[in-house]
Amino acid sequence: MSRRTEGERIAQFDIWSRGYLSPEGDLSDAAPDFAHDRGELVALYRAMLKTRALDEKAVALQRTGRLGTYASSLGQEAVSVGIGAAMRPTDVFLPSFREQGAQLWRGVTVVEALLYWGGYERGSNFSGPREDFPICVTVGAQFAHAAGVACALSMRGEDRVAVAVGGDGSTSKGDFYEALNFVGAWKLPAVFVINNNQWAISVRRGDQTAAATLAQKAIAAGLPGEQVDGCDVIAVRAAVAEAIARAAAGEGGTLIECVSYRLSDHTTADDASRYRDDAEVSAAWSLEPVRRLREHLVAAHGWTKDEEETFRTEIRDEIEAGAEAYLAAEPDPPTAMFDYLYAELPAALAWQRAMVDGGEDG
Amino acid sequence: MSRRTEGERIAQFDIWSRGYLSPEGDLSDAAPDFAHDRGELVALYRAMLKTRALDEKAVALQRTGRLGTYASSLGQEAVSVGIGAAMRPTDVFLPSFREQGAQLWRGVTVVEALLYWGGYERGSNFSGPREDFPICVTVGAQFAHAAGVACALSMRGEDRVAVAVGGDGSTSKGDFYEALNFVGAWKLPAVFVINNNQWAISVRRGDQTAAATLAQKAIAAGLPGEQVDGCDVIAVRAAVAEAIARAAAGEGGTLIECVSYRLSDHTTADDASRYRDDAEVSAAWSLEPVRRLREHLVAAHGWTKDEEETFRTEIRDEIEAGAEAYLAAEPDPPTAMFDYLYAELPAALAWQRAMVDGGEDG
Amino acid sequence: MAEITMVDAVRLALGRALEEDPNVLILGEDVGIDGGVFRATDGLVQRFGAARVRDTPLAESAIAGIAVGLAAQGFRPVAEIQFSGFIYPAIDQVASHAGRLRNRTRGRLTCPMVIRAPFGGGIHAPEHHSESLEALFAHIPGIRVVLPSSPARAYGLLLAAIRDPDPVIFLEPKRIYRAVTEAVADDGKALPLDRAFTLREGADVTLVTWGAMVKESLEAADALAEEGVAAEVIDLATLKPYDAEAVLGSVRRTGRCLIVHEAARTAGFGAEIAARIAEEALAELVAPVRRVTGFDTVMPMPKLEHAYMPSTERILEAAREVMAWA
Amino acid sequence: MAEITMVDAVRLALGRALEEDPNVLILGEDVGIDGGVFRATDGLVQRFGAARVRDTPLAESAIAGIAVGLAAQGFRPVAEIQFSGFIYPAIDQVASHAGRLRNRTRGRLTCPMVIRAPFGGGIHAPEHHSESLEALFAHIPGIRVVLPSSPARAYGLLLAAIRDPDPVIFLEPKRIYRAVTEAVADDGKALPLDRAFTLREGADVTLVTWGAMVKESLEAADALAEEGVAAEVIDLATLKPYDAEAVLGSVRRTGRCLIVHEAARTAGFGAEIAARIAEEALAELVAPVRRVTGFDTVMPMPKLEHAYMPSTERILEAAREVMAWA
Ligand SMILES: Cc1ncc(C[n+]2csc(CCOP(=O)(O)OP(=O)(O)O)c2C)c(N)n1
Ligand SMILES: Cc1ncc(C[n+]2csc(CCOP(=O)(O)OP(=O)(O)O)c2C)c(N)n1
Ligand SMILES: [Mg+2]
Ligand SMILES: [Mg+2]
Repeated sequence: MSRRTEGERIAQFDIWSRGYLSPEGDLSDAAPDFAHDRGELVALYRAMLKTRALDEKAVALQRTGRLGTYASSLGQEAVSVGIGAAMRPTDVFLPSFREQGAQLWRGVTVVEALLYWGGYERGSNFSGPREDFPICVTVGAQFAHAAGVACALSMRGEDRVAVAVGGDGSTSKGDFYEALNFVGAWKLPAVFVINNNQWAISVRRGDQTAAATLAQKAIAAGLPGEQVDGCDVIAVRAAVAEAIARAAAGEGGTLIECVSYRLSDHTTADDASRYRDDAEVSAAWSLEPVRRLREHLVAAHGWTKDEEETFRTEIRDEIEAGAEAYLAAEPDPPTAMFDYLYAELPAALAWQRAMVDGGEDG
Repeated sequence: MSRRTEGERIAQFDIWSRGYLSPEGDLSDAAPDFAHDRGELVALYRAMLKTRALDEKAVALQRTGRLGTYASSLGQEAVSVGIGAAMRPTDVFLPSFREQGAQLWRGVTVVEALLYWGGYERGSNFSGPREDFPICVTVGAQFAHAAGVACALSMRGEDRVAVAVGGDGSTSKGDFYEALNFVGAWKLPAVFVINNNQWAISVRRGDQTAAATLAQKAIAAGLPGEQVDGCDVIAVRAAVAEAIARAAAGEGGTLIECVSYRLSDHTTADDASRYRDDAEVSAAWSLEPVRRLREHLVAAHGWTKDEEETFRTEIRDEIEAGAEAYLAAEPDPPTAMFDYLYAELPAALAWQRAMVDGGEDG
Repeated sequence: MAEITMVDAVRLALGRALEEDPNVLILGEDVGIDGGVFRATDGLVQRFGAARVRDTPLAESAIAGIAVGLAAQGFRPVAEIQFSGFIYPAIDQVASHAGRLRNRTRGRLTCPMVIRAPFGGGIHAPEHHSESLEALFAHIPGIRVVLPSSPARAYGLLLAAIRDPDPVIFLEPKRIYRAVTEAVADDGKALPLDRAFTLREGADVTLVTWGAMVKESLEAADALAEEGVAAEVIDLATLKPYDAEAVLGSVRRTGRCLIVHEAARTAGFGAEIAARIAEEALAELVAPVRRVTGFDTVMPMPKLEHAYMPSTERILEAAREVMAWA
Repeated sequence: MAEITMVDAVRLALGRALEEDPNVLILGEDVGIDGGVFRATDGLVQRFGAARVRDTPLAESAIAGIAVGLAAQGFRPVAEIQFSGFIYPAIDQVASHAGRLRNRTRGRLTCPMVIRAPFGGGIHAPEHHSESLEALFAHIPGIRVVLPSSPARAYGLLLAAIRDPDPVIFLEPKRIYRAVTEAVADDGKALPLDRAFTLREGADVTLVTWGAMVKESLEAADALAEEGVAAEVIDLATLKPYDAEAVLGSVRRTGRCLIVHEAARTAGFGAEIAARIAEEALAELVAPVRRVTGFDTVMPMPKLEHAYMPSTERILEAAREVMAWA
């Protein structure tokens, strides 16, 4: 009779998925208000175009030996831009290495982005979002930082939120889970977004975990988890904004899985043709986020060829200007490697600094 | 209309809890067959008594300066014995530091157990279950080992299963989650059991995670998770045995949360009165596993005072004999610290070994 | 001015830091109501509340990573790892993030955090409770590594570590947590984070050590004095950066040096000291530099622990040997 | 006998090991169809199947821990960590379990596993892709640390590492993965795991190095020869245990020693070598032991990488300096 003597269902969990904008550009009736606002949509569209343009430029620079290894976000612009648009300027962003769309939205400049990928530390000294974290290359570590940032924000009684992003692969890391568990246990104002682009370099999403969705990983931490169409910038923005609002209201964290597709190689150092079929990639092109929003803009908001042209020109100019500034960047002096290591260089290291001072090669 | 344009429930998960033997000793109709077999029940009872007797003896030895720090399993004997009874001799056990009940069942001797806690490495050189892992002191690491063992077993096409145990605290570790995820992704024959004794030293189960159950952490890895009454040895044995059978049949892993209570201090080095109320502990005594099985044996199987006396005497004698053998143990020579470090001691270390050879103090 | 033990001094410094700076906070397993398994945080949650003295879930990597996030936001987290043997999972966050955040962002974000951990053997603890890992951290750029060896130094160095604008690994030699008491004024005075402490002067041989081995080194110096040998004993106290001048200056005077540490010998921090002497004080050496250290073995379980730990006797033997050189 | 690069030699050894011992298996991120990001496992999944060449989820700690479990069961897992900068999360399993399992069980369970990881800088890779962490591992008891520096040594040492009954950390200097080709016979012959390789003999000064810095050290030796200085160049190759006799023997002859490594200087493995010389060959030294190393800084991002890496020029300067001693 008692709970202890009979099998009993003691907990039940649902995972929901949402999307508003179909691959064909049709908007669902359930779409949020902002999705009916031409200005809002145009801003999202522009940001995705700009992200794509930056990626193209960066890849071109890399191919011609003028940039380091680069991770394009081709096909995933809606994830990144949706996050950027959902966040308030006062929130804190903790990106992985494929979220330039959100970084640009939040005020990281094209030059700064290129400087980073060009191999200059100062690319992470953003003039804009000063509290945002730099790109996190070690997969998953950013989630723990986000929990710490969220703890700081909530301890100060601010209604700001920490938003961290990682890939499908990052959900296999202990750091992801430990941090998620802290967010739950301490009810921290943090939103973890997964850009599930189906691949972690050559490892398929299905080989990364047996979990049917990545969103359900939230259940392990007692948090809500949701899946959204990661090629639908409206859905991403709406889901992330709602999660931010809940977190800011003291209701704790959320895990959001954005289902996207990595249309590019993993990075410029990768050759995806070694491990995946062209057919899969071609099929995925029909889902990509930029075209579907354009088609919707054209159909529902009379988006014109002229407007499109103007945008493209403006963006091209902006990216080109950024690229030129990047290419003209002054080198850092070798001593820079000592000058930000500690608040004040310990006397014990002075001789090492002196060794590289003046000389190019120490 | 399409999945992508409407909110949709895409996954649903239930967590079930079971128990067959009530705190009052009443057996549910749903109980498995073995629960009606006097011999089976008596064996489980005896193993729990023996575990409790070992714990008592060990604590007494520690209190009198003749044993090192010791972690009693008082109140959790059903978890450990249930696991031991569910496992087949050929399965591989990977214990935490509080599962002496299962170790004894599987053939680790009282002397070996005491040698380990007395500070002799050779206590982990079990004469019985030669493939079982030694006690894992670093919380959570055993789960990864278990995944590795399970991978080995399945690669050889054997129907054996790796069974690892950890505490409620261990479920917060990245290692627990990473390993669970591997078990799911690789469909490994592994069973992870959580002895949720409500405390991780001074940290309450509720402060460890916001998850309503620990069983639901399985969902993150796409595995079945189940909660059982960890004070009901019948339920523990049944649940673990079923999970082992599934794993052996190639159906993959399971996470089982056993809800128990740590009636003792964390270890002999701990003073739980600093952080928890006596009232909570007293209340928990009404749930403990030994008495409820005894009451059931008396009521349903005519368990007699004589039988009880005989058991207690036999067990006391066995434990005393083990303790005496332990106290008479020969010390290891100091050179032992070199002799099992590598298959063959590298020549570079020969002089270090020579330094401790013969001398007590090097 | 009360006579207090080293663990009392740690607690005193933590309380002081919590009092003087609202951004200081403490986190770790069992640091709250339990007061830490060694009672280093005893009473702090009662004084400063559960928001500033935080019990964490059992997850060392996240503890370190969360400290990074807090520090980047201007807090000064003091994280406790319950025993240094459990610090390995935190190394990634320390090496890849804490030690790099300032450099990586060219000073935009900084990481003023402390990780405290009791370290070392000799208390008959279970496996993994006796490790000495200072050398691992001393190799990692962008951080500091500090090891006190007395109540007064624990107090002053911990205050300095907490106030320091960069990440500090603070390793507490638990074997001597309660070995001696000393009068320590709670005056808020920090000690420098790059100065060694000469505990005893002597012209014949230099003993360089840190942590709990300070005890055996001083005992050895006493015994040597009876043999007519004047040993200088230096507690290095900060390993990263370390006070090479103090060591080199002493060795230049004595011409002889022993380095004593409990950690495994190979690639231990003693090697760094010896290497530095071989680079910069070679001409003044009259005897080989000797290391008296733990063996290159796994730290044995309690029954053989004594055979692993460098003893006063082993130090003495090595000292006599270097004294035999002309 | 084909002329092959070092990464080819790694692949050759892996294929050989998989062929000769059914218990050998490979696991790691992208080691399967992708063949590893450096192609070290290229073609192996096709030859040996996905059960023996296993792509893993992205989780370094579990990769190491699973290798421990496999090894305890008699398999010989060869785990790849994609870049050594991502090995930190695996250190806990290596130090707390792989290196202890045999000792902890008094030989009942053993841990014949290898962790391979490309290490070192100089290829203009992103952050965290250029670390040199050999010193951390060299301090951990119960394991071996091996670093090849040529195709032939990669082949022979990797075979030895895989066949060794204990855990081995095998660090591959990726900067020279494809720098030179060499004729390597696939004869299954292993090299010893505790012998240094004297690459060039010389009576005037000993250069001790390992990994990719072998290249610059040999270049420096060439340049020194033109200046009339005969440098002996020793590739240490195995750091734990290391061939102290080779180093000491050479230094006793030359009286001068430079140690060259890319890792940060402080508490780097160079310190161990210098310390050993100061302990055992002091009398024969005619000049201070010099370390030419990476700085105690975070490895810079690509634009300043060149300023961090020890250059042939820096080695030469140090060599000229020690040659100036009488
Ligand atoms: C801890 C760690 N391990 C390995 C790597 C090498 N690596 C870089 S990206 C990557 C795959 C990441 O996959 P995912 O998380 O899905 O992100 P995506 O690249 O698809 O955006 C790997 C293995 C790394 N950067 N960090
Ligand atoms: C990785 C690690 N961190 C910390 C410790 C110290 N420690 C030992 S037991 C324990 C609590 C474990 O709690 P739980 O997992 O619930 O197991 P229980 O002791 O309750 O059986 C802690 C923090 C440890 N052994 N390992
Ligand atoms: Mg991905
Ligand atoms: Mg517990």
